[in-house]
Amino acid sequence: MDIMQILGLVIPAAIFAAAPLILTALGGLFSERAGVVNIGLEGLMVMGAFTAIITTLTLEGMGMGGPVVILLALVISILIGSLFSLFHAVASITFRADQIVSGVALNFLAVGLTVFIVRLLYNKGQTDYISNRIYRMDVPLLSDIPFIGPLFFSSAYMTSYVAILLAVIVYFVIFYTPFGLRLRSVGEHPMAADTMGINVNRMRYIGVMLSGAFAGLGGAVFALTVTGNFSGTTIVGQGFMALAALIFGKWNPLGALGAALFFGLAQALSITGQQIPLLSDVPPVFLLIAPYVLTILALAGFVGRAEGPKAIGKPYIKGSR
Amino acid sequence: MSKLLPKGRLLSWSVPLIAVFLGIFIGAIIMLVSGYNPITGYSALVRGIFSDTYYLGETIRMMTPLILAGLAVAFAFRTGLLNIGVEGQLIVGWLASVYVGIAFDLPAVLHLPMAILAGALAGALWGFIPGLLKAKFQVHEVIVTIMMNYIALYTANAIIRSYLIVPGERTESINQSASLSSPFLQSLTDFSRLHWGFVVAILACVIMWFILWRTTKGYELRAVGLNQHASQYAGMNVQRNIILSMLISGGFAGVAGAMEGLGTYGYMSILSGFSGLGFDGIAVALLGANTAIGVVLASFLFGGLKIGALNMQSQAGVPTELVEIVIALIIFFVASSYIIRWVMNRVKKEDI
Amino acid sequence: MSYVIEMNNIRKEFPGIVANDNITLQLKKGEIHALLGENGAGKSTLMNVLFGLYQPERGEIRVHGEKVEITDPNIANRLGIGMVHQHFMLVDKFTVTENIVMGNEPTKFGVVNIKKAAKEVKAISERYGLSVDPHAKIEDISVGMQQRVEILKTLYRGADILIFDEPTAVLTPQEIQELIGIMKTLVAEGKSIILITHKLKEIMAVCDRCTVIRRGKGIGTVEVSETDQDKLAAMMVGREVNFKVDKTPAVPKETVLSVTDLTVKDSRGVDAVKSLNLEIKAGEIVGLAGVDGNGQSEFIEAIAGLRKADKGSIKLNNKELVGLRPRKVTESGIGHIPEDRHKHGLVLDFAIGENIVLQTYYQKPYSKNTVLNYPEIYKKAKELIEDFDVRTPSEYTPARALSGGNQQKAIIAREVDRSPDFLIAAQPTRGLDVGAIESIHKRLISERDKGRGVLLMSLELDEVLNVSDRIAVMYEGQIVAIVDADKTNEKELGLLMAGGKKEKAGEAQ
Amino acid sequence: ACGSGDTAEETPADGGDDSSEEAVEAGDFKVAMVTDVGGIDDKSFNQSAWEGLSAFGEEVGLEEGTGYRYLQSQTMDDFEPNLRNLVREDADLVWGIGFLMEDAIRTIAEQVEDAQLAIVDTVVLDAEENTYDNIANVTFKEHEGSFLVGVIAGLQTEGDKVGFIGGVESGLIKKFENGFKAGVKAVNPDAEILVQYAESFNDASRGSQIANTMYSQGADIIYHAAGGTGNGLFTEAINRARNGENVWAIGVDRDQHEEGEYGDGQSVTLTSMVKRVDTAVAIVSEQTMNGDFPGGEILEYGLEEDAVGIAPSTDNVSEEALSAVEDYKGQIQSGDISVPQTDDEYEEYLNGLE
Ligand SMILES: Nc1ncnc2c1ncn2[C@@H]1O[C@H](COP(=O)(O)OP(=O)(O)OP(=O)(O)O)[C@@H](O)[C@H]1O
Ligand SMILES: Nc1ncnc2c1ncn2[C@@H]1O[C@H](COP(=O)(O)OP(=O)(O)OP(=O)(O)O)[C@@H](O)[C@H]1O
Ligand SMILES: [Mg+2]
Ligand SMILES: [Mg+2]
Repeated sequence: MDIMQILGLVIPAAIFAAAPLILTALGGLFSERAGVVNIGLEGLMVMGAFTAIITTLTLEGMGMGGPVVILLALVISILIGSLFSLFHAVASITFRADQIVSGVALNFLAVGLTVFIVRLLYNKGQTDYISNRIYRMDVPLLSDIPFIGPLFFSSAYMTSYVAILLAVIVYFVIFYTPFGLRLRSVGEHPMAADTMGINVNRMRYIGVMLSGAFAGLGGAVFALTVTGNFSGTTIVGQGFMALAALIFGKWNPLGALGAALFFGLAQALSITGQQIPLLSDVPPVFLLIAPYVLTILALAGFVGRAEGPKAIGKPYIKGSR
Repeated sequence: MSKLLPKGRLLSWSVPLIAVFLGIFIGAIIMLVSGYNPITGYSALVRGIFSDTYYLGETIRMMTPLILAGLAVAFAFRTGLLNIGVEGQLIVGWLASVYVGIAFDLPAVLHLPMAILAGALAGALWGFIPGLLKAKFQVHEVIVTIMMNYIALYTANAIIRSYLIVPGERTESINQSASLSSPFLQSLTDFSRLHWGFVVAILACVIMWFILWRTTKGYELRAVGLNQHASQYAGMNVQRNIILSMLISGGFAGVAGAMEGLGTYGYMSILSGFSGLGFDGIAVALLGANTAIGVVLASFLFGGLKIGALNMQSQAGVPTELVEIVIALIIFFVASSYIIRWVMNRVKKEDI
Repeated sequence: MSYVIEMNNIRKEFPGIVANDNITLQLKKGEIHALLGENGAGKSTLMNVLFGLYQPERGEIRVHGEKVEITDPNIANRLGIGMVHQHFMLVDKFTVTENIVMGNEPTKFGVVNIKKAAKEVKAISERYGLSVDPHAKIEDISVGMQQRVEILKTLYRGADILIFDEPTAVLTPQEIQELIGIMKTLVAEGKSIILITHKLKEIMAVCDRCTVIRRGKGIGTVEVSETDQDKLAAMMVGREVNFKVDKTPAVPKETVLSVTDLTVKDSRGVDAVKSLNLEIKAGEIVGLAGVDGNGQSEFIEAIAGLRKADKGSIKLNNKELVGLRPRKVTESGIGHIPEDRHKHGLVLDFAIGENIVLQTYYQKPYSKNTVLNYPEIYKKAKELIEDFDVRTPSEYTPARALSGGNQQKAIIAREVDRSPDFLIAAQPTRGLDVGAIESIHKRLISERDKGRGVLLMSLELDEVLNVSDRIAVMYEGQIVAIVDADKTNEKELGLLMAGGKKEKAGEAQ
Repeated sequence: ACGSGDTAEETPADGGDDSSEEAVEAGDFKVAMVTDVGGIDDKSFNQSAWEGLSAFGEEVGLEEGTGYRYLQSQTMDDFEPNLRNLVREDADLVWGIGFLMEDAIRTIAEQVEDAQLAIVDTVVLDAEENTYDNIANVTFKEHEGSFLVGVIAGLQTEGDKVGFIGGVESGLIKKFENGFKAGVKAVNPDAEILVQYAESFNDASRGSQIANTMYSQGADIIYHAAGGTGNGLFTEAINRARNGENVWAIGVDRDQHEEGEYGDGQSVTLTSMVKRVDTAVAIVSEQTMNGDFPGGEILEYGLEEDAVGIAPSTDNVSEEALSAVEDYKGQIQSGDISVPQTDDEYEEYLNGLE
């Protein structure tokens, strides 16, 4: 394999693998910027993947097909994701639960509930395969650019670009709009926000529900592009990787984007690497653990301290300090 | 004020009980809605925990690693660290203890402690790395521990595959001298896999309690967890305490792995994924309010429900996932105890 | 008589305590109205009720004669009520402008119009003489500047009734003067102000009337022109208070602490202490005066071993401290009442007892072979609580539950009890009421009389003048003058602190 | 053949002296299985086993839930309690599905001597390397089936390059790999075979990336023995096929035609290596009901029993390949070809080819 071919394999794969992580990390960002730790991203992704597959299967059962099915599946996953995140929101905001505990509970609930429902619906522990998936395609025009075109724009998943675009949009929303300013203020100093007439708990609800929406989308994208069906093991650890990307990216949308792409790239390299002649003699285990070791090294070497929003993890109780 | 104390105590006990009740109650509604008979389901579940010494034995067996994983999370938590890496620490602890169990041939009095210690050391090493990075470079322990989990999983598999494999995709069985399993306990519980590990787990609880609440080191660890600046001001070495905390936490997790390796299984298989014990450990610790006693009780709840679920599946046909839902709900309600207290206070006020 | 604000018979309870019990406060248009009371008397609570952060159990609030329900700060804002809180309500990572417009942002195409906002901020700040840099980040500006931002926040929202909760506790004397000027401008513009402060002098200087509360109960409202400091203090505490600290002249002995050529960097890496020299003898209190930010904090942290010294030496009884870890410094015989009691002084979630042994827990009799001896710890705590009059339900109570004054007393008890040869007291009375201040000052002097060296760092010139025997003035990282406390005055000190002539300092010495 | 439900024949035990080894009236016969973590719908051997058990149960008129049933395991930890629950309920035959249950089955076999146990995919041995009298060991000659799909791949590859994706590397999966490689080499000695293990049975994302790399290097047919990870292979193949590329996937365990479907009834599934766990389960269950519990035996099901082989969907397989498959099937059955299972045997096999 020449270098171009390796890049041609690795880069699209990195972007592809990063997409669900980017989306989910962005979700986590909304919640954590508002001051609510979200360890439940994993569970929210499960919910998204579940919803996307169930919706697609149901619509297919009704004889529908084509892009509209996929679009509907994505939209419904977003809705269900944000609805389901209310579990975390109610517990950690209104009921003042420990946010980590409630996130952990959400993860348990998501896996239990989805598989339970799948059993009820289909009388088995995993669904059938969907026939309407998200497929790769060439981006018109851009894919014709020499060198860059084949690497970044040909036979790519649309969802990857949507994810990247969303990261930029979220960056803009967080740092330039009144909503973003208020969201951040609530995560930094809720009492200050309160005295400025910002409804702290409402902002936090919005933050958590957005995290549900985005993580739901992330899970849906994963299911619709990669697995094509749903079972209890469809989402294993991706939510935690997204959380890591969020922290790695220092709670900045573009940072999270970069971190997710970094994970994707390391992952893709480690997989493809086993077939690169130069690396094929390296024991596979070294390539397998490389992405994780690289991440740790990157953190220790360059990234270092990551400081989250100041008021993160604490329920806001009016009048206390 | 002192008159109020017993009432306060009552309140603090009744809140988790109410939480458990609510979780079970909603579980019943879910069963009802989905066409199962909750009474049949739950009675099968309860029978699956208590009706037989076998089930009790299995429940205690299940509790053993849960307690240790829970202690690991709780211990780190007390120092202000979230150890998501219990899973990985448990895996390396499992491997190390099994290795010592296989590789040496010593009298049991030496061999067994050595094997457990090997597990503890391996887990401690795995906890040391995130601790060190946190202390020296302020790297967030959550990311590092997540990464260390994967490294542990793949490395352990590779080591087993390269050096320890026997047919059956696992390591050899450990020598009897390093084994925790006990024909006596098995015969007592009708061939459950109950092993002496539960003694280790209870001992670990006492150790955790003792370290944290009775020693100067524990005092330091708690101080650092609550206020790093004040701890530094008071002459404590904050960095060293962070590392130590992760070291001890990882040690507990490693012993949890040793319980699987030396007790339940007597070997280690190639793992096709995480055991889940590490994540259960987070829930157990938080449910148990990061106290030793709490962890034991939460482990009993978890272990019991999980073992009982098997019987619920086999006798009432209710999918075991229901138990996962119930567990999630219980965690939810325990975490939301504020609202339960609030309602109780409301009710009390109206009584007056 | 029309009042802009009437709070009638307000009652506010917290679990187990009545913070406000039937309190009445009436504010006239254009007046500066003082609200006075001991720590924990219920002042902040009353103001939080007015600002809509708390809901009173009983009582009514009238604004411009109309009965209103202020259920949240938004309503207070709409009614023209603004509050500058005791603990600043600022987001450190935001800019001045962002903090001011937050919640009420001007927008353009859905985006925050920062340019326009900054312009508005600038306009208001010029109008009231509150100069700030609209684009500076809060974490980068001084406390005085931060307070201006707080005031601007209320003005930006068009408040004409302003509540200041202990605004001067965190300010330097210069900043206090500026603030007083600002307040006067504000009332001249037709605004009305409620001012909470523990400093009677300030009340005498700027206020028209004063309402006093004690333990949650209203004691009365007086015209400031018809009263004096002693009367106010008596009203507040319920007994006579002695302001002038009783002390005999110092009997200095051998040198305990000698600092030579000390250079220390601040957290940004700039030299904050530059080749500083100072000697302190046993049996004397040396006041460290200076405008905030001239290296006093870094100097003290360097002595305590919390900050690395770049150069020079610090000797305690001829033993070098530079390079020692904080633990060794403490063990060498340094006591340190830290500037920030919440950050450094206490582990707030630890019991008082556990806080009492924060530095000594590993020593006998509090522990033996690394095992803690709780009975001994709590016995000690009980003893100190009695000795130092720390008001707490018990030694098992978490430090968090104590008022600031009592937290401070607990810290002082701990530091003094270790019998250090040298005691550093950094801002020991900040935010405390006169009763508490009195007792702390007495403590410091009695330590001196026991033959200890004391370094008292304070931004309050009164305190420095009253308590110290000698005063070292710090300016730009150096001790620019050392004067005898009884041979100098506020005016001279103010001059020196502003970088005044050294010759003059030389004369005073 | 099994007797029909109500009129179940009563065949007395033909020699077993063990009292439990007696024929049971069909209505009273109780058989049960414990699934691996995958559950009875894993589209793989658990499902297949359950299909076999259900078919058997229905045929002899057992009631589901009492006569024949299954318990699912959530984790490895559950194997033993699940198996034991069934043994304690006096099931006449208890199946452990999957080699992971080896140790659990062994433990129970040692403790409950009169239990009748059976395990799929492995042989349970005691310390002296002997089998247990109360365990029937059911294994398959996956290498033989894999050989046949290898033959198809070797004949139908256009670039003389094919791939194999394994789940977690193990002796069992090695049988698939080596059988496949041998089949390819048998018909196409020049062919290059790419092999990669994913280290996971449920990482579809990794599966698709591995497949992507292999296809990009010119492999046009990829065989997987990787469970859920294999999903990614189909995803990748479909993506490429839709783009007009001529790539294929070979399924495993069952007919995976459905997984490869796209567009109007086309499928990227070239063929699948089916492993008839169902057949084996039904056979052994029936034997046991009839009092012929094959305890202590090692039952190796292969081509002969039609327990391994290629899937019935053959639309995409060329005539030439189909006839070659028949040909090799004969050679294997007659013993002319000994299909390698391990890496060493494969080396030997290659040397033999030259
Ligand atoms: N959030 C709260 N919860 C419970 N009790 C409170 C709370 N806030 C105040 N209190 C109680 O109300 C009383 C009055 O407190 P407040 O803060 O109003 O005092 P203050 O007069 O402002 O004191 P200081 O001069 O120290 O600022 C205190 O004694 C305290 O016990
Ligand atoms: N969350 C709370 N719960 C209980 N009591 C509280 C709480 N917050 C404040 N208090 C009480 O309010 C009273 C006043 O507290 P406050 O912090 O205003 O005291 P202070 O002397 O002004 O200290 P500071 O130096 O911090 O201003 C204290 O008695 C404290 O017990
Ligand atoms: Mg106050
Ligand atoms: Mg105060």
